Amino acid sequence: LVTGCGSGDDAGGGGTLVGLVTKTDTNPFFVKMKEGAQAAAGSTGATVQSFAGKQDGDNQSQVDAIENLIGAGAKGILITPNDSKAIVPSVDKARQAGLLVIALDTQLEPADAADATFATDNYQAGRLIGQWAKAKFEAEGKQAKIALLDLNPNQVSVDVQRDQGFLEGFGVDVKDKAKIGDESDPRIVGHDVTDGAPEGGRTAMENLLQKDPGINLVYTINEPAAAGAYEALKAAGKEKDVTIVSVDGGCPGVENVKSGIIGATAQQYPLKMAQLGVEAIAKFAEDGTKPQNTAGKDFVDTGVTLVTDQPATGVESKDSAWGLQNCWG
Amino acid sequence: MTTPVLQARGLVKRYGRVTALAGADLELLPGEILAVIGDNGAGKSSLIKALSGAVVPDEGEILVDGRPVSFSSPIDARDAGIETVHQSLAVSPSLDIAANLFLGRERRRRGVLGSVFRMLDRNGMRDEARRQLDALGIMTIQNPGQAVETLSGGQRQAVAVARAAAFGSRVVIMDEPTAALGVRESRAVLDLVLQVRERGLPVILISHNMPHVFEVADRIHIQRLGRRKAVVDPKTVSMSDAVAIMTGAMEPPGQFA
Amino acid sequence: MTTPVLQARGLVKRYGRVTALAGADLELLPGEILAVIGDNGAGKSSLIKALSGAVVPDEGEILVDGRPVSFSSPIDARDAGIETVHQSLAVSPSLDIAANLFLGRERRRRGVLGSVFRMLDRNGMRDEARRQLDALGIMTIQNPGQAVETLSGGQRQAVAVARAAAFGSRVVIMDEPTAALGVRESRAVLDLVLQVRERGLPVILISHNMPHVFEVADRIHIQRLGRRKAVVDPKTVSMSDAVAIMTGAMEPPGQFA
Amino acid sequence: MSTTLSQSHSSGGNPLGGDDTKRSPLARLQHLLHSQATIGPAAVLLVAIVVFAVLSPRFLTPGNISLILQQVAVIGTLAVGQTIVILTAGIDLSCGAIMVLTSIVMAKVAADTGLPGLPALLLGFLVGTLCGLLNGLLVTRLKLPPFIVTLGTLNVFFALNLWYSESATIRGTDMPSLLLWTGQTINLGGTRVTYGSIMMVVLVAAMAFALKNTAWGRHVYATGDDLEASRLSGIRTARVLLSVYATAGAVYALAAWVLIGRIASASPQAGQMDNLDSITAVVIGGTSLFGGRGAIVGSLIGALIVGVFRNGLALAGVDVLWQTLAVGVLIIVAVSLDQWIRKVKP
Amino acid sequence: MSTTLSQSHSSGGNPLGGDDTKRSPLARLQHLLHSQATIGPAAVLLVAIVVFAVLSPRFLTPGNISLILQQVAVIGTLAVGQTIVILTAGIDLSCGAIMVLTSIVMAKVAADTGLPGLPALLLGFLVGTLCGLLNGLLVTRLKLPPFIVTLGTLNVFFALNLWYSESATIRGTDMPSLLLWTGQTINLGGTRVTYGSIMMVVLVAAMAFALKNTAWGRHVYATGDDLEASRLSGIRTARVLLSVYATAGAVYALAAWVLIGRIASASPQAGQMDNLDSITAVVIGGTSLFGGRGAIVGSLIGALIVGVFRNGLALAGVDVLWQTLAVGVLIIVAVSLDQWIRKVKP
Ligand SMILES: Nc1ncnc2c1ncn2[C@@H]1O[C@H](COP(=O)(O)OP(=O)(O)OP(=O)(O)O)[C@@H](O)[C@H]1O
Ligand SMILES: Nc1ncnc2c1ncn2[C@@H]1O[C@H](COP(=O)(O)OP(=O)(O)OP(=O)(O)O)[C@@H](O)[C@H]1O
Ligand SMILES: OC[C@H]1O[C@](O)(CO)[C@@H](O)[C@@H]1O
Ligand SMILES: [Mg+2]
Ligand SMILES: [Mg+2]
Repeated sequence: LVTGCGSGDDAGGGGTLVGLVTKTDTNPFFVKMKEGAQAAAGSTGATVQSFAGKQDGDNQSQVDAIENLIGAGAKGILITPNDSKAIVPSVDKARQAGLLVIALDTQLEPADAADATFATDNYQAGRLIGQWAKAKFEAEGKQAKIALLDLNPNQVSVDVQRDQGFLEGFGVDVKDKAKIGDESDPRIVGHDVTDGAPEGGRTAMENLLQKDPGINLVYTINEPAAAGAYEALKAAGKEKDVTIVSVDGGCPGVENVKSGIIGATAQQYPLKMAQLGVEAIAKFAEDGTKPQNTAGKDFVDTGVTLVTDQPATGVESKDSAWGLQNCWG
Repeated sequence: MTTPVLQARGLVKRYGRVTALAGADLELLPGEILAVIGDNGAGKSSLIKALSGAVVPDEGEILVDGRPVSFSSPIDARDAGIETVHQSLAVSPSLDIAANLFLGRERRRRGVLGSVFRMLDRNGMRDEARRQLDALGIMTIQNPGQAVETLSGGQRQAVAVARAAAFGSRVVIMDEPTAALGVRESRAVLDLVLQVRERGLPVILISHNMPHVFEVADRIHIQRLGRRKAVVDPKTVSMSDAVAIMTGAMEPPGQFA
Repeated sequence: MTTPVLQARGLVKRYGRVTALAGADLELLPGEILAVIGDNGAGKSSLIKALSGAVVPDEGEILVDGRPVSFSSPIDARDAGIETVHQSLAVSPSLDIAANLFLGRERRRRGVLGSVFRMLDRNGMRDEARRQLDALGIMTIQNPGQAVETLSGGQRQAVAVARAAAFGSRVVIMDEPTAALGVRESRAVLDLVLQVRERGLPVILISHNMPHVFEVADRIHIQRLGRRKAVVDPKTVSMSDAVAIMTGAMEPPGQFA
Repeated sequence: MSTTLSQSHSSGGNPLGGDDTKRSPLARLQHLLHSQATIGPAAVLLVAIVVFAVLSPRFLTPGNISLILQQVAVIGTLAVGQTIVILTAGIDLSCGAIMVLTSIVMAKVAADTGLPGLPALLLGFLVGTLCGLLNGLLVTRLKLPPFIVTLGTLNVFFALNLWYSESATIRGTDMPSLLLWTGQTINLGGTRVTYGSIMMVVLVAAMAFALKNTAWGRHVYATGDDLEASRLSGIRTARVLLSVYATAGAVYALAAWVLIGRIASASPQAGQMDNLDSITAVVIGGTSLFGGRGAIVGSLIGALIVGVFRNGLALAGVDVLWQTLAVGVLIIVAVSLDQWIRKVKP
Repeated sequence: MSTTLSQSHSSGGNPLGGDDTKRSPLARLQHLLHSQATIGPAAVLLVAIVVFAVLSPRFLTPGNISLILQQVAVIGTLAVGQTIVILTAGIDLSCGAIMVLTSIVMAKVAADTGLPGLPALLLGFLVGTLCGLLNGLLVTRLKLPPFIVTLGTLNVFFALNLWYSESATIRGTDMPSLLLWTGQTINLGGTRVTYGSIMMVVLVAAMAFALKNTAWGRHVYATGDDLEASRLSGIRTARVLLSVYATAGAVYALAAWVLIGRIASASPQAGQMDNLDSITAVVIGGTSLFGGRGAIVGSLIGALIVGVFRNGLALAGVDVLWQTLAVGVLIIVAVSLDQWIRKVKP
């Protein structure tokens, strides 16, 4: 289980040292990412050493990790920032030291603070589930009452992009696109934070339900939060009447889509992010070439697919069987 | 010669660099009041702590009724019938008087409530406490359900003394039981000591108060520099001579009983 | 009639439902040793706590040299020249002897080191402590740089007494200074009390030890149930009468000086 | 200078009886509250409930009350273990870590090896008890302050949790249903209550009984009150402490079971802040951090107070931010009030 | 039954002098270590450094040492405030929250209103000091245990931080450069060291001086040793406590400055674990949680020990998981060792 094997080039055998700094050690998404990086390292002859924040939002541990990686002689760093703004100066430092820094999953602010970003188009991920929900509600002729289960109060880029993307996809005027919660649409019952974890998801859902038991559409930042929200709905006997949408496409999440717990999820590809990341750093170590962004975007889009078993017209999607073949974790 | 009820031979106890006991002996004969006197730091408390299982001596042996014993905790000494009133009192302030009297030997209810649910026999213990306090008649404690922390220093002392007197079946040891007490309260404790002897129990009494010691003691053990310097008879040795031996100003008579 | 150095009139102090002082008076005349005796809980400590600023009485007044004062903290009393040895000792175990002697009145170095950097004059204080301890000559304390926690009970007592004796400029108060002390150590403290009087300072001495009280006191204040029951002259009143008044067994003579 | 003292006081010995006539209404109230130990926290809870009931008509519905019970079930259960530790003048920073570790053990062993529910559960209890025992051994053998011991083991248990779980969540569908049972509901007088909530209440009652009515309970209080005095009084204090930490560990395992039921999965992500939350509940509930004083029921009330505040403020549409602020103020106010009530001498 | 006691002991009064001849080499070592208070933690640090230097050639490079200093600068600075609080037998759970709040105040006031660096900095110090003062007032006036007070204010300050920052990170580019100065480096003998690291070391030296050589320092120790005894000895204990909490608040503001320089931004999410981390440093450094015993230098060493472990293990390629485990074990081992050393009576 010691994922960092050997110690960079000191270890003799190992080639390029690649650092991986994830948000936490406990979200399966990042665990998958670690595995993906490890696998890619195997094929490129690189060595991966991983670090993580103590909890979602912990910036300081990530700063320490970057410095330790610079000190350990890493050639490049892959990072999912806990605080997309506050980490930027440390990233600058690494880049000045000649390392290639690639943001995974969550963009830095500004995005070009990293040499490259391999991520889901989080805005698009949000918009997909928003559009799907809009189509579904219109088809059923239902008036939506929306609960939004966000990440944390820190207005991190993924959090903002998914939330605002969802609302826009649903046809809500989001006002400031960089700010959660400044909307005034009456269909929104409220926002609450979950830390992207089940317990947080459940409590947030319970409290919003108390505020308005008529909630029938729930957006969740990720699938762990969605799992918690579902438990709250089930306990309130409302699981049949409420549609949950989420982002992730992890295997447990897609199973939930299959069994109808989650209406639709936007599947992302962490293994790919990690794999591309390791390969890019290996290439950079070899000949100094840096990865190019996807045309027209300020990041490399690792793709996002809407997974649902209730396809809606005008929104492209795949079914859960496909989702299960492509899921992670 | 009668076998001592409690005997210590060559006890040694070191605390870091300090040697509290440097080969101390002690004999307590049946039915007697043995006073232990000595300067501050002479090792009196250390000696009785060893006898009561509160500390384990580094060397030496302890005999009860002539048989060697080894006390590894206060419970062992208590099981051997030795009850002690420590200088620091050892009561639990937030518990009530009855609870303190029965601490560590609580009674359980009869029947399943006691055997399965392990319920305490509160009322039984309270009544018994009432009886004990009345029998000893030492202090005006009105309610055995009162928390010990609400008692005055003298009353607390009384609770500790009552506990030892009530449960001691072989020896009662008291370490400066009157140090903080007023004249009247001290009198009551001394009467209690005499009363315990009347019941046939021998008592070890540590005190700095010479008039008290000479009033009640049958023999006086003089402790000095961690050892027994002498044992004197209060009827034949004067108070000032005892103090002189204690402080090293005078050598004890060559032979002491 | 001479003005009392320290006087209390009608002091009342309540703790919740307990009335520790129920209108207590006290007069301390210049140059005298005034003993205060009384049962446990009679309010002796409460009385001297009020006199030393440790507690603020609910009612009543305190006069120093005939002028009313109001002590809101021990510092006020100290500034008025009143030094106290409390029953609980009030020393700081982890600090050394010199630091304890000068606690709250530390000396600073001369020059900028003292005025700007506020540096303590360690050596100066240590030498002065050495001098004070020697002058009092009460105990074999070898090194004023020793931490108080490494001292025996008697030695700690000595430090507290030495502090009061050294710094008291108007009154020295001692609350049961010999309670835990051995015969020799008690003797030293009593000698010290006499020595302080020799220096012209009046002393208030609380004690349960009647022989001690009758040996050194000029007058005896008898406290009972939170009040002054009587003031007696040890040369004219017997020990047993004093005790009888104290315990309520006898009424005091109608007039007392 | 002569005085004739009229002896007006009833001579009930010392301490002198004071006169009750001068007491203000406030002081009377203080005395009233003092007569029952947990009445202080209970009063705070009552006031909070009344205020929120007025603020929001939804608050006092049976459904919402059942919800609050569910929300406090994990912390409330942890607080039972935390209380007995604090009663011995200890503190347990590792409670959340033990809970998460045991929840992962229960769930993962069953999911990986197909072990049925009961043995998986028992294994979890064993692990929890052993973790507690380790704390107890370090406290009694090395004589280290409990704060330090549990600060250390907090890290150790959390690392073991990450290692054994491989940082992966175990889904409810992969576990035997017994592990999820605490999340099931039962109809009690028209309201659906989870077995987890009921278990918490039963646990509180059982522990309150044991503390009040058994010799063990007395020894727990005595040990916390004055360790050395208890030892000299013939209490096997090391054994008492060991039993307390081990029992606390078992209680945390129970909390793990409740947690699994609540989130219908076992997540290594859970419980990281629960140590301070459980201490908060205990402290608001009136148990002294210095040991020897307090009651289990108080801790339940303490957990409920926090739960009611969070839920009530959320219902009233107050932002999380102000909920955090309110909890902070609440801690200080509740403990001050309790202190004020306790100041009265009986 | 006669005995003639030969008075073999030198009659140095009591306590009796023990004989030194029987001591084992281990006991001799114990005595040696005992003579210097911080030598225990220092020994642990030295061993750790030697081990890691052997494990990785990169470890003992000037660059890496400067890096470790940087990494511990925030916790090390916080630990200075935490130490003086713990010396008074208190504890400060709110230190991280005060630091974050002041860092946000400094940065946001400057960013929003264009206030220059110096006044913004001073405003931050004012806020930090006031927060500390509030803690002190609650401790001295309401006589609440510091654990409870700071558990409460931790929530309050954190909420204020979220409120004032609107949960948004302030970038370094939007602040006056003075606020970022602590992150600048200076060349010291060929190695680049940040001003933040230097400031921490200077602060440690200054506080160590004040504690050792001023009356205030003595009063801090005495107050922590025995509050009532100190009061009766004529120390204004309430004033000492107030000054300690207020000074600690100012020190946390200094930590905030170091933090801003370190991450070149001010983030409202920072510092949430820093309370336990700073306590860990203090405790490993040999200061007693019961007050009255310990030293500032020890806390710096304590912070360095944790920093060296994390950095060294990372350099050796050990996973964070095992780093966490190591820190847990370290806490227990370091404190046990220290306790063992202190057991010797002088
Ligand atoms: N727990 C301990 N740790 C270290 N030293 C101790 C301890 N207990 C006693 N000592 C030392 O051992 C010596 C003997 O102490 P002891 O308490 O037995 O004396 P004592 O005769 O009872 O004195 P006193 O009359 O003051 O009660 C003293 O020097 C004391 O400081
Ligand atoms: N801080 C306090 N809180 C509550 N009650 C107190 C306090 N201090 C003293 N008392 C009570 O006030 C009464 C008088 O106490 P005080 O200590 O003055 O008596 P004393 O004469 O000094 O007794 P002793 O000879 O035992 O020292 C007692 O009943 C005591 O319990
Ligand atoms: O906690 C938020 C994080 O959770 C994920 O959705 C994975 O579950 C990540 O994409 C995101 O960064
Ligand atoms: Mg003794
Ligand atoms: Mg007194």
